[in-house]
Amino acid sequence: MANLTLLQAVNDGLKIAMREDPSVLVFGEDVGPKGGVFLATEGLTAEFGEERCFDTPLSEDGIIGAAIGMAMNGLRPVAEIQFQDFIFPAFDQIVSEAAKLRYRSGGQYTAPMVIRTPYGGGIRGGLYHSQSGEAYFCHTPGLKVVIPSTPHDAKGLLIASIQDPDPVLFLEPKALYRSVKGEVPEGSYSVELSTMRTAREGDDVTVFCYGAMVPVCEQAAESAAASGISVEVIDLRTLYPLDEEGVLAAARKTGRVVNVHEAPRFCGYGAELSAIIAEHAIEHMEAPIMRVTGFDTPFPNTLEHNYLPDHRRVLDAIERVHAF
Amino acid sequence: MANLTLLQAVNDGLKIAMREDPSVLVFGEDVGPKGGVFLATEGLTAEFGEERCFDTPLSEDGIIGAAIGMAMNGLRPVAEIQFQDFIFPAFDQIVSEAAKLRYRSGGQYTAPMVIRTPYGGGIRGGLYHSQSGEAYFCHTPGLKVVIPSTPHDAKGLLIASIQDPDPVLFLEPKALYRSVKGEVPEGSYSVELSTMRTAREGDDVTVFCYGAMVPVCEQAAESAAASGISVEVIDLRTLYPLDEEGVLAAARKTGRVVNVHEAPRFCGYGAELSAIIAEHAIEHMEAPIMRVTGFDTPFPNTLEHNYLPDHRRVLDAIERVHAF
Amino acid sequence: MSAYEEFKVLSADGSAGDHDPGLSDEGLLHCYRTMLMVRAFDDTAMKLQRSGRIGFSIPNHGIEATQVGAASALKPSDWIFPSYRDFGMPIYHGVEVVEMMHNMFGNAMDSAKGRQMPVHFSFEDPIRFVSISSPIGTHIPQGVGAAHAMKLKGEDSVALISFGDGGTSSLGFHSGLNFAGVWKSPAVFLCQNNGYAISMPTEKQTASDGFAVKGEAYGVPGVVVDGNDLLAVREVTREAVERARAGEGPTLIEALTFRMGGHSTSDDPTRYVPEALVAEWEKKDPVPRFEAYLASRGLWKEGDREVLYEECMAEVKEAADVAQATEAPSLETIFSDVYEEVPDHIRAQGEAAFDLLRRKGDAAAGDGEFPL
Amino acid sequence: MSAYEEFKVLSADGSAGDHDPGLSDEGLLHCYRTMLMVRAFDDTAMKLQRSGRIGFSIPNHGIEATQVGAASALKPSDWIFPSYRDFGMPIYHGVEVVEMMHNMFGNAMDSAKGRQMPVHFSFEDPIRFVSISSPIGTHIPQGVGAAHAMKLKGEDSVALISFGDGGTSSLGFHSGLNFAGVWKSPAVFLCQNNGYAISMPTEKQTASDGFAVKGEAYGVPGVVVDGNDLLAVREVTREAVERARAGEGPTLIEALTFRMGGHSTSDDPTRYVPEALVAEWEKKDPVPRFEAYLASRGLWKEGDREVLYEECMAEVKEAADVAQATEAPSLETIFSDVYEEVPDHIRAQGEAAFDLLRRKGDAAAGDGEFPL
Ligand SMILES: Cc1ncc(C[n+]2csc(CCOP(=O)(O)OP(=O)(O)O)c2C)c(N)n1
Ligand SMILES: Cc1ncc(C[n+]2csc(CCOP(=O)(O)OP(=O)(O)O)c2C)c(N)n1
Ligand SMILES: [Mg+2]
Ligand SMILES: [Mg+2]
Repeated sequence: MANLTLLQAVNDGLKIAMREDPSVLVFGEDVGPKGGVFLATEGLTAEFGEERCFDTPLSEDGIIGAAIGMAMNGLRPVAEIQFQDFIFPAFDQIVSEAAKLRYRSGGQYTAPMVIRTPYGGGIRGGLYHSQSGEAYFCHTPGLKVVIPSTPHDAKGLLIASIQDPDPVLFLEPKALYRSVKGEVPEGSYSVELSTMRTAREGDDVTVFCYGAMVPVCEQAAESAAASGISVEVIDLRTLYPLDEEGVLAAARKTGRVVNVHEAPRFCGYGAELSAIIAEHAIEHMEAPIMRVTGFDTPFPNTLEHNYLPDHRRVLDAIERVHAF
Repeated sequence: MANLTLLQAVNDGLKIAMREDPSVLVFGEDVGPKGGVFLATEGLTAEFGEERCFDTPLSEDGIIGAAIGMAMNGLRPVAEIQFQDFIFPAFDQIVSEAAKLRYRSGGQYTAPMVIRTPYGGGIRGGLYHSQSGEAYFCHTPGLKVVIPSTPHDAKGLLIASIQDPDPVLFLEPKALYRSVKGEVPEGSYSVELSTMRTAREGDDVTVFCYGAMVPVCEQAAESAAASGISVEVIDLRTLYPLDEEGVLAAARKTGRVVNVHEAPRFCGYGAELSAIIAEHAIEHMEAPIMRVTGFDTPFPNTLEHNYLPDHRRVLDAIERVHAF
Repeated sequence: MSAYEEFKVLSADGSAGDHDPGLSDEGLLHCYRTMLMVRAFDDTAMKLQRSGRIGFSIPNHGIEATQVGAASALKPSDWIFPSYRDFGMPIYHGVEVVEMMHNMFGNAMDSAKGRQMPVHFSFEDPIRFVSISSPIGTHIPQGVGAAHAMKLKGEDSVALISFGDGGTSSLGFHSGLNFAGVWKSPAVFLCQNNGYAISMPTEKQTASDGFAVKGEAYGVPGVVVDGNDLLAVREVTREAVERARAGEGPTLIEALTFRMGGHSTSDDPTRYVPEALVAEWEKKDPVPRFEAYLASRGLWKEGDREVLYEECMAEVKEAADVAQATEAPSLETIFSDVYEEVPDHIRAQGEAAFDLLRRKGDAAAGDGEFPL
Repeated sequence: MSAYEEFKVLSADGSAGDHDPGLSDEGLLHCYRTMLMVRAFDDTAMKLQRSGRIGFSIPNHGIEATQVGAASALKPSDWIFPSYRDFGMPIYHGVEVVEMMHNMFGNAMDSAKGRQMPVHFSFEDPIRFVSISSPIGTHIPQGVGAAHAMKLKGEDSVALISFGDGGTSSLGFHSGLNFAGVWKSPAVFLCQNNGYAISMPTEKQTASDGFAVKGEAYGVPGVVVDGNDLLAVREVTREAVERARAGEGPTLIEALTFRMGGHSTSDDPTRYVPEALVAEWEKKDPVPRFEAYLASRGLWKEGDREVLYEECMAEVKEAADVAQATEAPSLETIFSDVYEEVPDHIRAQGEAAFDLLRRKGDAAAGDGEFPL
């Protein structure tokens, strides 16, 4: 066991995966000698050589397109997109190609690959270094979407994603890169995809969240406990395919639900959680299903702390559904 | 009044807008002499000249990027994307640029423009000529998303979209291009954005839908009426920004809701409808909020009639929420 | 005037000077037969579409030599990243026409399980002919990625990446060629300049002086070849393949040819293609040109074409009948192959679909007409 | 060797032969002062960032001549589609440094209302300096669209579109240059080849022989210029602007220069830039080179730089103090300018935010550190 930041856990997971499987490659903009702008790939070129960890030209379309071709031809590419905000030039490759290759070829060609990218707010990045685009990808059959919130899960989920036979979008909450630390087992292990984690047990209200919102929700739960409200916090970890039965069980347990994410509300991921519950467990609901999310605006800079859901806003929703 | 197909109504709307305002331009792949692959732009080059209706190279990124620049500099571009499935190379321009320009420049620069594109199934187009991507764009603050289902609305909404000061994605249900006909006023008129239309009144169940699903839902409502269930069919027309109060009022009226669309279910537009209702009107709900949607798979070809929601599936959901 | 001279081998009378095609008589006749088979397949597909038996096809008439010449330079261990107009490549390499017909009918035997539109073939065997995608250009960086993998794995293979003049405006062209240049990938880019991208003539597509020059933007050498000269296409492709195998990097080939039909069965080219242009290219038909060459080598005589074409037609028609008689894909195929394993939510949707089928009967097939 | 010869005007000793810069003494001194102002702004911004007063900046040291030379070829009615490193262009055209400082602090007076990161300027006046966007290359086709509009509207303006060596790999470069070539747009493309895209040297960016040659892929003539030679950059830009105004179409200018600092305040260039390279470029500093020229015209003497730099510094520091003392944007600015009119759902979210503020107090500002 080592006590690592989430960023170190990602780095460790990459190294382990590369040591275990020589077909694993890492590439993207500035991931080589510089080690990536967040240093997530630090030391990889030194250990594995330029053939296995290398820089690419400034084209996300090229990065993902090439990754698909490599994956088709037996390699296990782990492509980095420098910020999730810059994934959109590759949207066509991800949505039209990686996600649909197996289906359209009747299983003849597949694209087992991982796209790693830092996402979310918290670093004063403004409109273009703060976005949370998970809903776009969760609306795309053929992709898997994974978001860790602890160092332990970051490493275990990353290794599982690299071993997965399907394309995985691995979104790393950049706000947590250096702000959370935790025990991380040495060596290889994996956290099964499509399983969620109960971050905190509780009986009165269920909060669904992921990524950098997990500590925020934990803090809100802590405050709620002080006023006698027992809150269960569920860290979804894999957003797609989702463990829907798990979500329904957790929702039914309390009958009061708050869904939290950083992305804008409208057509955001929280809508899907609400809809699943409203379709399959509405009779267990004792309060409106609430959402605490980023506003339906672009992401501002100076006022990002007002844009991002914080424990005050989450707590307010918890109190409302509890009082309903 | 003329009796026009939806396609003719679009063509008429374009002509009227171009006659009224010399700054309106139409361009895209094959929209010039060929008149577009669906003939939506037929006759425009002949009437307005190559300067106002012209072909572009095969680059959606270029089409939308250039449209933004033209819009910034005082023109009113109406850009065609040949199929909505091919909009993804322009995703970055739409999501990062058109949608965010006004915000990030504090209102100094704006992009009043329309992106017209045929969407949805019904023509045996398989994975790449059938998709319904509305949810991607409805999760993007700064855009407006409009979908007509009648010739009257197609023309009136298109004219309103062209006059709108913000970027509008105008999705045309290609399955209805030639299959619906209706009375269309001559000359200019507009249908206000962000207003919905009651396609059929009813008291027992509310069905929310748009585009090519409107006639499907009307047919299902007709069948339901035969067995004594009175169904209200709401054609949303503008998906974003949505008339949320209108949605809530219609949902409360019956207490039983079915949301219908062609796109995959997970994180689809129906999820947002369910979530709005579950947040603000759950206490009026007398049944689960159901969704009838495309499956969470890519769009198949031979079996598209099994993939697309049809009146059987909608009726089944209506019966279920009614019997609950 | 282009700085790139158009490479030709065959003169109008069929002589090829002392050019060595590097093919046996049998090999030459295989090329010839493949061209006729493409023509038979093409003609049949058009008729099948006109008579409503299939929904869509893509004309191939006029461009057969480019496809067959290029395909003939590949080994079975190479990979093809094709365009939708590349019927000749799988046929050359031995894919059975009935396999292709299964795709045209989207039936249960289709390798794509009826999920794709007609002409969106996918084959693994006897050569990798990678599943065709409709979005233009996306396969270009993918081919470069596959080629890079060949290099990293030490394979002696190359990737042939084929696209049209319109395809050069796509994002994939830009990123694919750039990456291949930097990586010195064993990739061969085949730009089939057939004059049009749907209704757009090349001068509306780009202001560059042809397409081969575009390679210079990426450090990728370009070459222009007469695309209706099978031996010339074969030759430049062989050279490019050799360079690639030798680790010398990619080549961009521009093959000058012409799409004699419409863009697809849904297109009316008379709206935008000048008649004179068609007449001009009719004279350059690659089939009689290759026949003259075969004749000069004593491998062909008047009347052979009709006989062989009839043979091909018989095979294609038989294949069409077999494909049409084959059942549609099962409902289950909607739900499989999204992931390696079917996730719960998709399984549940499939079960609900079967349940509905049992309770309310089958959905009615629509009769949508494809416009493009 | 590149086919493109590097255009230069200034020799090392500052002589310019019989070159006519087309500028009065006052104009030449304005260029000089602008370079020093950029340097003062840059130095100040770095210090403000290091001391935690602002979150981020982008070094400009070494590339001042490219920016100022190019800007000097424009009229106020022209449009600039800038990169984030183009501090010199607005300053040349008379934007007040305090306006720029408001942006660096993201305060209530910032034209972007504190929504953007520092250095993401937007100005309308005295020249259109279009709101900078972080995604690389997206502004290139936009500039072409704006230029096309100028042409259609019969305006006598041009669009100067500026980007880096890395930017040439972007999708926007490909579509933008292609459209401009076909449309013969009044656009001038300025590729500032400053050696690196973050940590990527140009040889990892592309295998082409420089960047000017990339224009050939689009029928856009290319020209290479010494980017540290203000008069040379001014001259090639003037020629390009003249061609554009005359309806002769776009030009691609490659300016050879060097980013003397890191990519940004978050970057440590010693990890990847060889020291020797920095030393080599230090000798080519554009400021002393231009000073030698001014001196040769009797417009400059030893000691002038220090005096002028101090003046600039005083102005910049004053601007920084003013900007820092200016209040933060109001909460309302989160919700406005998404659309021309605030829609109901956004209004409701804003009201809820104000309500929460009243009930639970203000949110705590984070102290996130920007890594790029
Ligand atoms: C990204 C994208 N945009 C538009 C289309 C529609 N489309 C299909 S084929 C085609 C023209 C392609 O022309 P070219 O590359 O020259 O190939 P050809 O058909 O001539 O063989 C277009 C515009 C598409 N398939 N993908
Ligand atoms: C689409 C996109 N991908 C990645 C980035 C991250 N990024 C910011 S600047 C930069 C390098 C740009 O290099 P260049 O174009 O040479 O400009 P320079 O910084 O040298 O002026 C990168 C990769 C981005 N902003 N946008
Ligand atoms: Mg073509
Ligand atoms: Mg650079």
